Amino acid sequence: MSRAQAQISMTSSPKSDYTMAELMVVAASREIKDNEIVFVGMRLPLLAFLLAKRLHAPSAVALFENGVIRESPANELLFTMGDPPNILGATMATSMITVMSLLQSGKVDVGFLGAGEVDKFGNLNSTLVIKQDGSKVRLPGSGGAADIASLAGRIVTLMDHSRKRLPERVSYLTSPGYGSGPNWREQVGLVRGGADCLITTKGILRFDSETKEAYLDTIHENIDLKEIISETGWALKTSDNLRKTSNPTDEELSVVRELDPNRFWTA
Amino acid sequence: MSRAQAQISMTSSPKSDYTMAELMVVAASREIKDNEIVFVGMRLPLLAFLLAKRLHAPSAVALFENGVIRESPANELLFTMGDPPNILGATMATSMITVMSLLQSGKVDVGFLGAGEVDKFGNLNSTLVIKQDGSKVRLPGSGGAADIASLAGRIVTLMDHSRKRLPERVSYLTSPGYGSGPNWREQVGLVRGGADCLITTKGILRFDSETKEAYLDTIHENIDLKEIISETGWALKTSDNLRKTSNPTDEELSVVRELDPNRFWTA
Amino acid sequence: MSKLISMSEAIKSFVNSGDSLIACTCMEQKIPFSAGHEIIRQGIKELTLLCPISDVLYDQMIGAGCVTRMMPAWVGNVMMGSAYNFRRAVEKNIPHPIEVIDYSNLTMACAIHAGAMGIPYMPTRSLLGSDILKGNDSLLEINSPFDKSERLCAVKALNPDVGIFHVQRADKNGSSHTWGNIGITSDAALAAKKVIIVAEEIVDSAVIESDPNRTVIPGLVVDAVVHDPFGAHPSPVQGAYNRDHKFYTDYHQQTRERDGFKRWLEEWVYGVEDRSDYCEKLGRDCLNSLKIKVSRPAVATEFGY
Amino acid sequence: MSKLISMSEAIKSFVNSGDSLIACTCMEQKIPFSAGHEIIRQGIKELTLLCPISDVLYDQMIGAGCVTRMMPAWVGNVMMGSAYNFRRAVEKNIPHPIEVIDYSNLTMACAIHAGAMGIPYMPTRSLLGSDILKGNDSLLEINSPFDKSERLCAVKALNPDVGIFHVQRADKNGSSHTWGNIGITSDAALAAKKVIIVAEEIVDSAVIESDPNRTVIPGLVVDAVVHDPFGAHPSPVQGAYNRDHKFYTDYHQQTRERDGFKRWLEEWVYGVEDRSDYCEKLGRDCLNSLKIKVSRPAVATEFGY
Repeated sequence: MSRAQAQISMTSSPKSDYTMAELMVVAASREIKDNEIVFVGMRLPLLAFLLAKRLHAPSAVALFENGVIRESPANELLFTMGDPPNILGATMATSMITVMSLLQSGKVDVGFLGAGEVDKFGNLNSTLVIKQDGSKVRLPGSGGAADIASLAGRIVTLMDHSRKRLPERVSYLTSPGYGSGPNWREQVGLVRGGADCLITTKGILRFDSETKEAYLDTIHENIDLKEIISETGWALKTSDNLRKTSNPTDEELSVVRELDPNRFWTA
Repeated sequence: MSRAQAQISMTSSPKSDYTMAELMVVAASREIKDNEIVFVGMRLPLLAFLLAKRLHAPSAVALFENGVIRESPANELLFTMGDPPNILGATMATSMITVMSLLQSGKVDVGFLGAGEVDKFGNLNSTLVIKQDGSKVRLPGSGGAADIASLAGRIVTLMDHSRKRLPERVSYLTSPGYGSGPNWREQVGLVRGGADCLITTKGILRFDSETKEAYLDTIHENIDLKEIISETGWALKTSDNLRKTSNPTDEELSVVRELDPNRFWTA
Repeated sequence: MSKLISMSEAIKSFVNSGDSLIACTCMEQKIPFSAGHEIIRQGIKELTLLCPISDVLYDQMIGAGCVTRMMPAWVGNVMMGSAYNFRRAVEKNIPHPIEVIDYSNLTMACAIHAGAMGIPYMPTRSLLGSDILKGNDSLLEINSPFDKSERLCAVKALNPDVGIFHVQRADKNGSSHTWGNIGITSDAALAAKKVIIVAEEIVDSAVIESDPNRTVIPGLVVDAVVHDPFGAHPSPVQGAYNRDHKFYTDYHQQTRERDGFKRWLEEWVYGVEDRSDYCEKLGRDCLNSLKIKVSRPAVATEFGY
Repeated sequence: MSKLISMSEAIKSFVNSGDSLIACTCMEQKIPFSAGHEIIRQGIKELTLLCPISDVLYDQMIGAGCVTRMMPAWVGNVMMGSAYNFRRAVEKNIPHPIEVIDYSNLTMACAIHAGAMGIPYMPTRSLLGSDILKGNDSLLEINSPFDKSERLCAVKALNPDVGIFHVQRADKNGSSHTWGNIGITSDAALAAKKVIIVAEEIVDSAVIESDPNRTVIPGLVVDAVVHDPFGAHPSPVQGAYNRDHKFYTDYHQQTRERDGFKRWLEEWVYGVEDRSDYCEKLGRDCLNSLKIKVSRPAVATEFGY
């Protein structure tokens, strides 16, 4: 739902034959467990959901904020969640408030988001960016992102990795992660959830269970640790057990390419 | 919806060829204006609605609390609002809360109710009657009556006329009329509505615009004023212009009998 | 994923003594009588029953001694008036005392709507000044936070332990098409902690998915699916069979006294094993007389692209 | 009662400068572009536009100078990203400044739900801690009256002056069947003070009444019915025509700069008289290419008795 997802960098990693977008789709798909109820966004998260469903989470169910619930995948690539192929064969096409009710009552395991900015505590900005010269960039806004970030069991975010997109603190907090750190969610009254994973074009960040701060958990092939650190707007900590991000398998790649044959989303 | 309506006395007035129930249906139908949105109950009020629609209110619309909206009448006599003939040909069959939303937002002009007791200020009891010996009679409860009485533009009630059914003050206030008198509705926070008309087996009572007290407006054929007064649980006032209730016309009677051919409701 | 099991298994697995239960959410249509009768046969006790309008199913469960608390807007025999077991329990503690917490239709609908939405309460403009509000701790008078002079009734959310829903067709995963009266079915299925679907017909998922706007209950909230044709008798199921008015009038006459109800219960509940046995007892003529006489299909609706 | 009038009459009679308007209630499907374009042609100004997700219709109205206030959850080009007129208005006051009051999808849905229900607000558990809540006077932090420790966001009811809804079929009185994406359509039609229905097809009431569960908007809340086939183009209408992806990508490219947008507006809005003229300009080949290719009718549903 966020334009940020459209801006994911289109560079492919030089030594392998997959694009960065494909890697991100694969990494995102691995965050979905079987039987989970998933609040799916468009673009890469949708492909990740479809991939997971095909390979390791056949009984995962997709919820879309327009009111659509799908157990079986659509037969065509979607450009919006309102495309007719996303209705045909859906399990249920109901009101937005009904689907949001499932979210609000804690039935959604995981939600996927993009954003203009994400900060150290996993807060997202999809509303307004104030640049250093004081000028503003108006982003499209929350859509359902702030609701999903408030109410889903956990949040996976997909982002382009750059210093200006990953500030220490978002200039506008659209979608709550851990706010200012431990216990913030409880203090403001949020009943569950929080940022679980941040998949960028350079690595995968996770959140420390105590400090709630994002740390680097895996690093993508051919990405330099120093580069990641310099392209992050705060002093990024790394896992004691920092590893390479597992490469996509041939099977994963072939499904992704079947899902997006013209690389509209995964170029 | 109220069992009280089932207890309407089955005596027919001796000198004419219509039953008291038929007279009440006719009187109730005259309370419906064309184009009005009517919250219809079962039994006599439903017949009244159908009669009005046939004769003078062709564009009146019926709402039923089970979620049904009808512009055209059902093809068969209904025993409950959930009977399949009440769905076939309905304009809309939706959720209870949607129909109740129309009510709550002020779109319903008039609601029809019955009750176990009705008092001087038009309050209804359909919940619990405490008899003089202290024993209790449990009635079925509000159903939608308390909501309709709270939220419709005006209320027409149909009742058997007897001293025990018309006490000065209901022993349990299920559905608000004018509470304890002028300004009570505003004081408790009700935003509109109130009792407009009480059609009994002896006459038609209306409510004084200032005192909010019920007074006798018309008296049915062959009913004695003293009898009405002695069968009313408070000192019943009468209109300065007390008249006879207009008799049903032949046309009205013939439609009522077409609607309820076996006199299930209008015996 | 198939959740298809027998009624007896479904009740054994998902309904426990002490539970709160919601089951008459379409009001006078599609009442899950076959499930209620199995609850009686299994001797489940101390239930709390919720509803807007209960036609006689809840009366039967009260008379059978399954119920200690009612949270209704209306309990009776819709066509005939009183529900005698309900009255005997409240007026004379027969077979034992029950507590009654009264609601109105809208406030019950709001309680279940709030439960479905995952919020602690819903505000309404109804019941201000009513004794129903005064007698129910789950209804509170509040002021609007946006205009303190505006008075409202806050209705506390209800999330019943179990919801039982009779539908025209469901797939094995529980995704259900139902039409005709809907009442509060959609919200109740989301609000309930466990959901049992009783279906006239079990269909392939492709049938459900051919018309996703007809789906009222999604499989993801369903725990068990029971195939019980005629399971709603004597209540009607739109497009399948009509209301058995005579059964309701007979019930009314036969249950005026406690002994008559006991005989009724022996005959129609304890005396039959399950719904198929009950249908046999009803007889083919009766079933045929209730089946729809004239076909009136919905106009075609195109989902292609 | 026939409420059937032309689009030009409908907009003239029921939309005034200064009104608040809700129009994209199905999100990416069934967007009433033909109505929005007529609003632009009639020079209606100072509108407040509400929506959960606005695909590019609102962007066009902003660029044409019709809008002074936005109350959205999301404004953009769903497939491509930015809505450039929206950005120019907010970032550079072009063509004039607009006020933006941000919502999320759920809080906008709640505001319209409360408006539909006739209550002053709805509580939600969303947006606690979000800057959206801090910047919007219609979102207040409150505590639950049933448990003071429970924090909630109270969302004030919205009742827009006008709602415009594109549907597959309606009768002349405005009772409408619509399917596919529903979004917040049902609530918005109840919440709006005036309702304009734009229908692909005008049908006899018997068609609507053959499937009352398919009715999403009842005629009793409708003021005008407009017959405007292809009125939702370039957005899709389930079962009628598909999304014109190319039209959206072209719009995105052509409207990056203000001048490009002005040319677009001249060509597609000012340069055509009405939707039928617009369709002629699109051309038969384009229309045919968008029409559905494969029929996938909903399974039959029986309403008889």
